[in-house]
Amino acid sequence: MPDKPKVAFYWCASCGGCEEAVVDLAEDILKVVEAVDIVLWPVAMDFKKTDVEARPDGSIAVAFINGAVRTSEQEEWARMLRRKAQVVVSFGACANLGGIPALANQFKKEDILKFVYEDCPGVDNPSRTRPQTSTVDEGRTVTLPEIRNMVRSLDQVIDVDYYLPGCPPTPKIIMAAVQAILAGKLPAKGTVLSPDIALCEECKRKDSKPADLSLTEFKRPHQIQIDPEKCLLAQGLVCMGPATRSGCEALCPSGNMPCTGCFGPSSRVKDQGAKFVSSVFSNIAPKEAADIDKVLDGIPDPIGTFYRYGLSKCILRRKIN
Amino acid sequence: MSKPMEQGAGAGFEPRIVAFFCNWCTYTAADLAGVSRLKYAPNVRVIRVMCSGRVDPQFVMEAFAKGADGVLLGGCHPGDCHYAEGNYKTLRRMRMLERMLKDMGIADGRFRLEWISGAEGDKVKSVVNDMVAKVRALGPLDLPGKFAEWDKEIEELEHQISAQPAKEAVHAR
Amino acid sequence: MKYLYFPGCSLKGTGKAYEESLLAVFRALGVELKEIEDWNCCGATAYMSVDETKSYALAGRNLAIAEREGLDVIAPCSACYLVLNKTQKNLQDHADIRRKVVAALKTAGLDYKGTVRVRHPLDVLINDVGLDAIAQRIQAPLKGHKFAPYYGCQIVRPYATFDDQDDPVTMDRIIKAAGADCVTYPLKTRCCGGSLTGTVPEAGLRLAYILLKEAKKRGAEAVVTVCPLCQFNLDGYQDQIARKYEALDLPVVYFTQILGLAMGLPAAGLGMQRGIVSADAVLAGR
Amino acid sequence: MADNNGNKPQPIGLPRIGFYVCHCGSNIAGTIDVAEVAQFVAGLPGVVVSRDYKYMCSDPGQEMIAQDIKEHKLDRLVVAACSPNLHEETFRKAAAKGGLNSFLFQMVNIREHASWVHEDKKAATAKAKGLARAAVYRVRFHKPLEKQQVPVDPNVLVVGGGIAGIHAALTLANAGKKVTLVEREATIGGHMALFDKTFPTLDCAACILTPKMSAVKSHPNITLWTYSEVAKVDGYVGNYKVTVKRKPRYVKEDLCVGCMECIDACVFKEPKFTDQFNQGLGKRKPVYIDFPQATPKVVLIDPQSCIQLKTGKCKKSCAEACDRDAIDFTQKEETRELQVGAIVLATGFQAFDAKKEPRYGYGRYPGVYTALEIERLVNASGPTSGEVVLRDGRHPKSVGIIHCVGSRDAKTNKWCSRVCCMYSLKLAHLIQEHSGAEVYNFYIDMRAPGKAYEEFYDKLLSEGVHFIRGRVSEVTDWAMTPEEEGKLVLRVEDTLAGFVRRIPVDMVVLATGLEPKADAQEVRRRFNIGCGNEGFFQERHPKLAPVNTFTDGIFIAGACQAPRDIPDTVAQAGAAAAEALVLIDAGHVELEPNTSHVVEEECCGCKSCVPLCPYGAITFDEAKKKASINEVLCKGCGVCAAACPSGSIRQNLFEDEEIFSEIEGVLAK
Repeated sequence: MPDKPKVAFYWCASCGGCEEAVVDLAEDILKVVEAVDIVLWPVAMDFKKTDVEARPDGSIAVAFINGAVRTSEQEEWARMLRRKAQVVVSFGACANLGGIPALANQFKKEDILKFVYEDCPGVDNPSRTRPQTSTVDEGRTVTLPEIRNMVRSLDQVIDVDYYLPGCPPTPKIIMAAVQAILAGKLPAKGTVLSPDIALCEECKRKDSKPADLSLTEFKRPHQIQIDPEKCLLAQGLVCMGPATRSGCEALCPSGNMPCTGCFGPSSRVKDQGAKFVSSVFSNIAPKEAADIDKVLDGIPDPIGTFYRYGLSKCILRRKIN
Repeated sequence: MSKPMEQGAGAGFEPRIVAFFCNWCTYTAADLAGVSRLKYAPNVRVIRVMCSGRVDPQFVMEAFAKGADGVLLGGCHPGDCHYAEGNYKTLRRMRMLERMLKDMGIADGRFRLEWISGAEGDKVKSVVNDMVAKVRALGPLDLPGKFAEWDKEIEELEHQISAQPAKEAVHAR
Repeated sequence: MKYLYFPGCSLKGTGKAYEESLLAVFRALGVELKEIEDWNCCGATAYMSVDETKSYALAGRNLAIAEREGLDVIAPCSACYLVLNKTQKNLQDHADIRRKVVAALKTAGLDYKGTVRVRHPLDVLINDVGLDAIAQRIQAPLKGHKFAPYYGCQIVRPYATFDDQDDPVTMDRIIKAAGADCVTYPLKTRCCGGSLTGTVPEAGLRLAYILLKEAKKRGAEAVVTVCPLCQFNLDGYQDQIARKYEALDLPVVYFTQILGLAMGLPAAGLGMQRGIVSADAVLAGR
Repeated sequence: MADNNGNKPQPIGLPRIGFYVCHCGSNIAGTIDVAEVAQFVAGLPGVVVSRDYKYMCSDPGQEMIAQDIKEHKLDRLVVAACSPNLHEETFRKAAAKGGLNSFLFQMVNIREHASWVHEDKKAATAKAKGLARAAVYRVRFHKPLEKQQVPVDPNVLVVGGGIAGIHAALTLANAGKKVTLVEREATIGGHMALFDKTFPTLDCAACILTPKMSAVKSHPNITLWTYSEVAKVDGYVGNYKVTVKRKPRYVKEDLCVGCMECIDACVFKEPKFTDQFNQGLGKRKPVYIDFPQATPKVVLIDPQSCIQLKTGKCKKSCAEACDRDAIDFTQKEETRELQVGAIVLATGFQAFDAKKEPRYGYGRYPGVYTALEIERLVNASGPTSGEVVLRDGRHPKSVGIIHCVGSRDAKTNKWCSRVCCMYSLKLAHLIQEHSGAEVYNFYIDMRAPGKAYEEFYDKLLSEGVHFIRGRVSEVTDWAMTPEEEGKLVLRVEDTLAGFVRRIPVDMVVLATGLEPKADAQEVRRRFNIGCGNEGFFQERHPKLAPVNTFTDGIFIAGACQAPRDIPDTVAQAGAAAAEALVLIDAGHVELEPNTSHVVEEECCGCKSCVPLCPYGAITFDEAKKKASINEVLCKGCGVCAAACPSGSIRQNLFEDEEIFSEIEGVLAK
């Protein structure tokens, strides 16, 4: 009897939500466990780096890697798993697009460290001590991973075969992906494993969207009583749905919150934020620059709004300074 | 223009500017500048679109990412769009794009939106010359160079790893 | 309505009648004029040709003081009006001049942002007060009187902010509102002889003579003007003109005096007695 | 490492690109090293043939392309030459001749955008290379496309009934086309109808114009709508829908025969209202006709002065006098719609308002006249029956004509109005002839460039008319000497004699220039065409397409495009008519295939695109819940393609990949 396919799960800069998503497969996880041999899963099982290193290259069938890449250690793991695995699946918004951690690309590394270790209210660090990558203590050298200057998506570090979108990916698309992999029915390399059509397609509010929005004002969710039936954009909320891939079954709009774009853009779009801006702002009501600006003022943090999950994949990649 | 003014830039820095000109007004104005033999700085490369409204903010970002030091967008004057109101759509989305570019650290002056009618060949000249001078003063943006510079930190590790002998020379793919 | 008032040297000296009549008329129209505190020379005179920057700084000081009040400035004297406007415009248009002037003002603890509007009383009367409001105040219309409206060179050139450069009409409208008639006077904006009377007297006298003679020929009983320098020149040299050409005995008065009379204000309070050529003809019948 | 740009679409097939760079004589080759460009492009991936040639647009140039396509099995074509606005079609045809789809071609503009505007040869060559590389990169993504054919409506609209509109309408009608001529005023004839004689031949304007006017009226192919204005234009070349507003004249046009009995019968015994046709020099009644030969010869009633229309309380003696019951006080404005394939705009000019030049005293001195007023004064059917008489009844013994009023002047209009020198000579002759007065011309330069024009100037010189070279500084009634008493004095620096002169005259004539109509901007927006900086309608090309506009199917003729005289206007009107005929007789137009389309399976139905289309070409299919674009209505602006948030709309010839690769091409190092 041939060995069961070996599967690895790994996390880089992530919140752990993607791991939760795997657990959320509920009883389905048993089917997975039955079908595969898990050789790495730091959140749940005890494997050492050396265990993985010891495996021959290409001996792992699939590695699911979630989280963005910010440290040298994450890079090292990613590169190792790339060598060991036949298929690498970039798992979740952070690995795919940089995710929430990538919002740090608006700031210099030094400014972040300074804030975290010195200026942040509540920090008591009079000697301004910072973690060092290398410290000699009693003759022994202790090392820590290095923090990189910017946050990268997984595919900016290693070659990626497939992408599972979402923050986190929903159990449904995870299961579909796992089944496809196990059955060997894989699409073309580089495919994002969710429908290549925007979210409105599966949004229950779709029919309530008027063609002509001509917005005169943008609002934030806490500022209004959100109508649970009506298109959220039509209510003046920034709903990224039209510029975001579907597959989540419009979870956020169903929960009365606008889509924030975690599934990333369609395959036809390079830059989700730029494209969303192009669509929604072309048709705001005012015509004069000053009046237009007033409407734009309703979005105090454009980068944080339009690149909530995608700043690593913005064409410009990070703030230039 | 053969006399570069080195200001905040290396000697002889020649800005590279990508321009998107609408066919009916600004592209025609550039044609008129040619027919009138006006002389202006050779730093601008024009990409023709039918309407400034065809210009997707992605194009502007892509131009910067591929090495443009400046991006110029030219359309018909408000009220004069060949397609009725295309230029208003341009204006609205580009106002937002300007804010985003600023937040991303791309200096004011590197992206410019100008209304130039088909009769304003001289305005093509003055806008191009002015923009070239201003971008020259800002210095090179050179995003491709910056991207390479940024990625050096991860390439080092890649080199280290690839320098080690592989545990097993089998690679499944 | 409230304005700052920049008198300049003329209105405190040779143009006293202008100041008296202007203040009286504006008061009667309910317009408050507040004299600019500690004003200095407007910067006209020969200063401009000696040192432009200092001249702008001189004018700029007045503007800087005025700016603190946040009101429009009324400059009745044509020379002040022109110099202050010229300074204002050049400070706006030329960053280098602005830098120098602002630096100079700083040394005196002043700053100038460039927000002051310098206005002429004609502009304020026509555009802010309005002819309707003026008409309501006319109590003793100057029926049957005919005047030659004379604007001089400075208030319409080079800046034509409130009237036409070649054919200004604002004062004509005020004279008509006062119930009087205007003779057709094509010499409205020609040179009065101005400072030439001091340097090349024969040329200056001739120019003044032409203006006066033509006004008289066209049936005017007085020349009405807006400029203390023109008034002084046309009024003060009539004896010399009489010796050289002919006696004309034509009073030269300010438009504010005419308006004041029509509004029924007492002649003495309007400085009617101050002219060298007697203004009795204008006062006839009152 | 993956490309930051995500899924990159691949170019279609393995390209075999042919590249051609044109010398354009020395126009390009003088500044750009074309051989270097050709050599550079030869090294780019996919380029099979790369050549430079003296004149690519010549027959041998085109033939070379066609040959190469066959011989080298080229599947893409790039030509670097002049502006695509000039020769794109030429090379598309050359491609087709070689058996290649016309749209697998991209043109590079290295003349207007490079060789003509740069002096530095190295920089210009580098620019040409960058632009050529962009086209080579881009053309790989081109797809074969077909032009859509749309039938052309054979009917034509002519707007403006001056000599330009009249001539264009007659030409088209004589060619068998149905023409509607729309004129804003109550009669056609335009400015020419105001003139007495025409220069340089001095033939009577009415004698040559009125036969054409009546030909318009009686032509079976012409529908004449005077007192009407175009309110709206929809549609596109070959298929315009035009809305025309017809103002009420309170007289039934089909019943009135122009007997003018109603005018005699009007309750106003004497004419007392300003007669605009006679430039305010004469008077008319509330019911009137502009001039005896007015066409249509139908009276009209002015609602501002007619007692019946103002108060409803008149005994209506005019209506009683009309035995055909043509007078109808209840008429209302009517709106009519027309379908036409082509439009000729001949909306003319307006004369400069002389009041804007107060130093010449127009409106202040009764002795100052505009040229158009003099045209009426010297006209036998004018208010004085041709007698040159001043407003105060005196006969002028001396007349000064000031040239360039509102022309060649930085303060008013900068341009030369082209006709004023000549009409001033004509008026000088006519005034002298009619009154025997001394006539002085004050000119800056005498401009007489036309057939027999200089000879006409010579004739005037020999007639004893005075010519003083200098711009008049003012017109005044201030007399400096007894001889000047009661005169208008023109003060002028005589630049030939070198001193300032004062010339006293009885009458001053201002040769006012020609300027765009006050509503030219509104009108050109209505017809979606352009205006130059000075406000005249913009032609498609100043030399090669002088009657075309940037909107296909709309042509311009006469002084709406620039100041011009009658012979030039008539020639241009004929040209505009011919261009319209070319369009109509082709029977159909080919529309640029640069339309957009929605890829249905990619569309999520968010409707973001729907409101962006100014032509209503995008609709939302409620059954499929998808957007769709009607490609006949689409005019190819691409605003929807730029805005589709999921990239599901493509614009032919301007697809994302084409533009992205062009960006890459101009920037590659």
